[in-house]
Amino acid sequence: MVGPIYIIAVALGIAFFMGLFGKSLKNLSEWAMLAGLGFMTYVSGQWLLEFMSNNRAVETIFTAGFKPPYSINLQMGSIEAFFTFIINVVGFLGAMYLFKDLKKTGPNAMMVYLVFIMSLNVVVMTRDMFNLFVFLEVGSIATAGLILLTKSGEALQAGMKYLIATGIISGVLLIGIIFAYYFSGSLNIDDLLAANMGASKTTVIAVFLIYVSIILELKPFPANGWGIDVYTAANPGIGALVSAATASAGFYVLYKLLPLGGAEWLNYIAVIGGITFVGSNLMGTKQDRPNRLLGYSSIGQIGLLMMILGLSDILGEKMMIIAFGILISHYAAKAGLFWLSGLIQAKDIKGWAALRKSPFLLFLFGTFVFALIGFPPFPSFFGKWELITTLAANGQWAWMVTILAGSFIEGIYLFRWLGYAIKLDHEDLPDFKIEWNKIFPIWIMAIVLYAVGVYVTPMVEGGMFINYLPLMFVLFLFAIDFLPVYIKNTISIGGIIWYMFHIYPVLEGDLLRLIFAGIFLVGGVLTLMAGYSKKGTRKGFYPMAMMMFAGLIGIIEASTLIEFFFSWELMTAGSYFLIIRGKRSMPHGYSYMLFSIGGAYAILFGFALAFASNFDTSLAALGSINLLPTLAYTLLAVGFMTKTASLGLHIWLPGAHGEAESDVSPMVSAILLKAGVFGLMILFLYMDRTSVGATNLLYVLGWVGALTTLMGNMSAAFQEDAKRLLAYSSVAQLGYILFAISIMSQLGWLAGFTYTINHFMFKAILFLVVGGIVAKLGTHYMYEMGGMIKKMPFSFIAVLVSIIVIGGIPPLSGFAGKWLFYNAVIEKGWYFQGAIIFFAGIIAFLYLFKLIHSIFLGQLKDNHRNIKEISAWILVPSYILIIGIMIFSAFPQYILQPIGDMLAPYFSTETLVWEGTKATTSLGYWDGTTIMIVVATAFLLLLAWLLALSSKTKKIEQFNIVFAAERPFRPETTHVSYNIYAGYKKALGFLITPLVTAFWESMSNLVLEFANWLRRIYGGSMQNYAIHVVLFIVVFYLIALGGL
Amino acid sequence: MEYIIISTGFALMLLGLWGILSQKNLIKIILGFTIFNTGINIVMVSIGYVRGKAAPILDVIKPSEAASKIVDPIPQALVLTAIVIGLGVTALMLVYVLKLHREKNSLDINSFKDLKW
Amino acid sequence: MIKKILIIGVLAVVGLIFFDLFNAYQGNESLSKTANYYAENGASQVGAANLVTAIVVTYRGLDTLGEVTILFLTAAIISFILKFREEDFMPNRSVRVTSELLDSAAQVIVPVIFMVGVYIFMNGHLTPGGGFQGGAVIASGVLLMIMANPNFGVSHKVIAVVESISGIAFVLIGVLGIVLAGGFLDNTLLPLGKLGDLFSAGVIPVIYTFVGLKVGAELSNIIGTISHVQNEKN
Amino acid sequence: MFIAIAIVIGVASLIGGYIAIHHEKLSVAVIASGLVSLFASIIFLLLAAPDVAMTEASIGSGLTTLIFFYVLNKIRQRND
Repeated sequence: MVGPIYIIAVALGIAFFMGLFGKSLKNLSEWAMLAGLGFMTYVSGQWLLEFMSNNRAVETIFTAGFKPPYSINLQMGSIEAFFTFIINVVGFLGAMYLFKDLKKTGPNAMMVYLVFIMSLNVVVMTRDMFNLFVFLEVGSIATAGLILLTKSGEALQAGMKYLIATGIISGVLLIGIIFAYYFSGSLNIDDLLAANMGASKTTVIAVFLIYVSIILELKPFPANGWGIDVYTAANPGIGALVSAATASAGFYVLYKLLPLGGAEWLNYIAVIGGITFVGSNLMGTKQDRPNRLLGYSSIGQIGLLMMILGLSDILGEKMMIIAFGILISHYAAKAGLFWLSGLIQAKDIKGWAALRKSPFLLFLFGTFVFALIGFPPFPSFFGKWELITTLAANGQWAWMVTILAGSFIEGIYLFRWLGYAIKLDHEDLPDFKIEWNKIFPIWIMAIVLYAVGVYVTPMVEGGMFINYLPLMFVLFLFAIDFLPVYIKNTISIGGIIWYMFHIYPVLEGDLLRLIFAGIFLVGGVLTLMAGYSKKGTRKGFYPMAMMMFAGLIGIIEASTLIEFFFSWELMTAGSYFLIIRGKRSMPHGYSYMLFSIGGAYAILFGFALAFASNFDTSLAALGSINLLPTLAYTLLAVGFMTKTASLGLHIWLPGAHGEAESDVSPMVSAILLKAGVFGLMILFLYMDRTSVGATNLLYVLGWVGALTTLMGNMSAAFQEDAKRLLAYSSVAQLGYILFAISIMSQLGWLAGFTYTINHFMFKAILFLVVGGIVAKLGTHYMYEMGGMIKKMPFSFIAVLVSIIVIGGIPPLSGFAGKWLFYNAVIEKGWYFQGAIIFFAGIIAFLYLFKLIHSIFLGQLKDNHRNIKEISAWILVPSYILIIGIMIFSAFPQYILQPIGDMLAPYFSTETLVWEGTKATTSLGYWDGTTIMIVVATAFLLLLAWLLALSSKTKKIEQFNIVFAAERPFRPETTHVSYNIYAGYKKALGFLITPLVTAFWESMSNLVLEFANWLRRIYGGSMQNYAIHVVLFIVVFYLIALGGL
Repeated sequence: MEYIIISTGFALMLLGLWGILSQKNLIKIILGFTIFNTGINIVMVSIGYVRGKAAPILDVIKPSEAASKIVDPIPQALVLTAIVIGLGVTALMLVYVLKLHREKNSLDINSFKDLKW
Repeated sequence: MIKKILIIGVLAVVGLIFFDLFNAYQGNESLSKTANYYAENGASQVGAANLVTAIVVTYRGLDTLGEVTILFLTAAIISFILKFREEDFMPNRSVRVTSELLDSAAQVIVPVIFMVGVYIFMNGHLTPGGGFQGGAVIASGVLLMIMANPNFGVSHKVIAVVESISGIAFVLIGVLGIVLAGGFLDNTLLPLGKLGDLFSAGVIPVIYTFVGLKVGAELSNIIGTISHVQNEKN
Repeated sequence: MFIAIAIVIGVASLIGGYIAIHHEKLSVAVIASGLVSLFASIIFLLLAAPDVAMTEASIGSGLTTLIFFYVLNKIRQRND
């Protein structure tokens, strides 16, 4: 074992030695620096390994041969080993990254760099207060020097601000240290901690001064303008170091000194951390400069960590894993992001669209963003999960809200940024060179994130159940992403089919899950089949699609809360990437993500309450929530409803589904939305529905469902865009389902199931076929279509069948749904809502007619004369689904009867009775098979008659009669179906004024305006920043010690 | 006496802070820092003062009775370090000012507000 | 104006903090426990008559290493900020005509100043003063030379070599302490000798000599860099 | 006796500090700040800290002041 002291000796030795190199050996300097950093990494790494593998005692290093407190001692324990290791790793990788910049500036810069990393090591290891001060100073001076690797006026100003602020802070620290010495007679940190200076009114002032200066070093909001400017102006390579290494060291110092003042001070630290977390992220929302944005985000993350330290009394032994998860994610992601920023060198986050030139870089960027927000499988996901659940277990609601609010705000700007990178139209994408020495460190950080994520999984309660198998498949698809579509498509379908066989025995006997698994997996196979019609490689599609399906099936399989949430987030991430693939999807993907994050946090809050109720990690915990049950139910319902796009939370859906690629639309519409339904069903089945809160909630949800249906159908009727029409139709259909299951009776649920299955089938058909047509014709607008019946007869039949199902017309299964539905409504007595739904049902005919009429009937457009039928790869899955519809329509009992039996134990009265093919309720009976036979016979007779007549019909060729001499100013006005329901629109249009959209828009404007107003504190004056620092001290003093 | 001196130290610190926070000229601000640091040093040395005791140098004082005859040497050792650190920081700040002056031909602190928001 | 009032208000509260500190300060009647230990054992353990030196170089030697590092850093940063180049030190650019009197006076006085500097750090363990003070004195000698003759070529190379070698020596002595004695920067590498002798106090005089040389070189480096920086034409 | 000296030196250093911060001429201000350091080193002597006094005198009032002057000089040269 190499002693930790050699970190100092070797680093300084090399730094001093560089002065001897002179001109001839100048080129050796950079290699000497790398060697030094490598050695430091090795030393700390071997200690880390030692502590991880052997249970050995903390190593103390005595300098000068005397025991503390009489001499300075260093300490190397597992935590010190961890911190020095991560500091040295980022130091080493950062040196690689900055290799050319350092070389250009010369050996002096390398000395500074080496000494900088060394000083952070000592800051972590030292157990002497004044020694800590000295090496903090070494670190700040080195930082002030490294800022000037960028030779710009901005960097100079930033450096000066930094020097002024740290000058004041270190003065305060020095006074604190000397008084701490005066009170305790020692400078040794362990002695100081034992001196209990927080207890006495006279000695507490030293505690205050030390705390306030260490906290200020961590750049608390709002006294941090000087720190932000460093991030903004310095070379991003240096930003990475400050963000990853300095902040980690500073965080550890705070941790080390945490017991200095006693429990009361923890509250202050937590509050400051919370304010920093929320405030700094809020600032980020108005930020366009990438480095500055990263600066705000860094400070926000450190605020979160500070808060965790402050809450350490509450978090108990969980604090370690929480802080570890969040710290390591921040560390790796922030370093990676800063390094990426250095590669791209864009002045504006919009310039990151250049990343698209390299899919790998885009992958890295996505990884870092998702890791920061706390998506699985990154360590921050587990950290946040433990944090929220532990806080819930202690009843710390306010802290939970703070954390989730801050995280959400962070999501606002990070996902805007990611969206720009993926999709933004940018005329001249800046060129950037990819050098291996810059890419390599970024890759390492991404790998760290994944590896540590997997590593910590089993450390979290319930985490060992998480199934990484599907994720491995996703990873595999990433690896083969260069292959052509048909290979990847076959592999993906094969994977899903294999998983079906794998999962069937697991779910056998659990009908609820079996049905949804069927929807997800069969739906997956069928929608993927359409992918064979695509050419090329379709980069990135398959891993993301499989990620979504992995998440979906994970939800089904989940037996614990964390598994469910893990899969839920996985599904969200995958579907986000699918949705944003559409040509004009950037804003829609963004709003989808924001609603999803908001919903996920609502779910997280609800799950945390469930867990905290009786420390049960299994999903069954939802059944025994006794902490704020009404709030928990509401949050969970709202969370799931962000996915079902219920009224108020629906505004993302039309754009997201409408603009998505033709085979993505059916995936996200027919399949993905059902995840929300599944969530709601699970919730409703588990929750105590006799409680007042639950009853009220269900009543409200019933209304929400009814109104969603009305709004969805009306909006659909007034659409000109075929895919958006279908999207609104989805909103409406999900409204039916929500309404039906809110009834909470066997009939209602049967109706809900019928609608779920129907919607899955017909919406998949419609989106597949209409999407195919839209792609074929190159327009979304129905008034630019027409007469397709002759060109695309198979498509026509598919759409016709689907429309019959939606319309609830016998003999198809839509009628079964409606019949059950109205039975349930009447049984429950929700007449008003029922009336609304009935009315909405009539409106549905309007849009259905519009859809089929304007696409397939009427005049064929001139430019469509050579159009052929859409690809067989789209028609085949559609027709398989049609067969499914036919079977379900003719023999509903094979599915509905078992469902009814399954539901029986949950609902007191069994109201639907089956006799063979006949279902009876108190209100009447219905026999699917008989209806089918009757209608089919009638249909066949009619058809025969028509065919007999057809010989007498005379065929007339179509003439172009639209224009005689000139083109109309707005060609769409000549199409019969354009604005076909103008009259209705006049009468009822007010009902669908986009109030909800306006509401969310004004909300987001409010937040942004507030941020804009607030950020005026960062006016750029270095003196004002110094005043902020002093003001921070003063206010903290007045609150903590001034009795204010 | 030590009370008077420590008060002087605090007063110098306040004076220095006033200079840092109120002056517009960058050189003046750095002067404020040197005065602030001087004040800190005075406070620190006062902390180690023991009334009526001699400097911690054992030329006349015998090692055996040193404990009762000398002032506390630790704060002095710390101040020694602090003074040198102060010099380093001051020199660095001055060079920064030199460069800043070249950038904008001004020493006014308010002409360096390029970075904001 | 409002800002000034704000600042005064803020400083008034800072004054309150200082008042708290002042109230907490009760003077000292006796030494703290750590200081007491040094007073009782410093002479026998370290062998330096000047206890401040004993603390600075031995007990808190790591601080001193950090301190030397700070000056080292500052010198390195200043030279790369000011785009220091070797050519700037070539004595071929006459900036100012200096008086011959000052020049010749400097030639007499500078060696004396150097001697004083060396004396101060060699005797750091016995009398007040030590590496830092001695180094500062040497630097002031260099300064005088530059003032007397702006074209005086402070050879950067010489300074760099002195700086490097003394720095490495400091670190090496520290490491030798681990190998041969009780720990990093252990003083008992060399015999402690008799209290009060020039050659006593273990490695303290050696370390202080290197510190003095290093500090002198670093400060000269800083001064030299600043004084030779050329005004860019723009 | 010591108390009287302490008061006189203390007041002198405060006046010096005030001049350093408020005098319009930068050179005067720098000299005043050097004086503050010099007074401080006397204070250190009063506090039985000859080591600190020496350091403060040579570094605080000596070298620091000189560096200030060098920088002022460079700035002035440029302004000319």
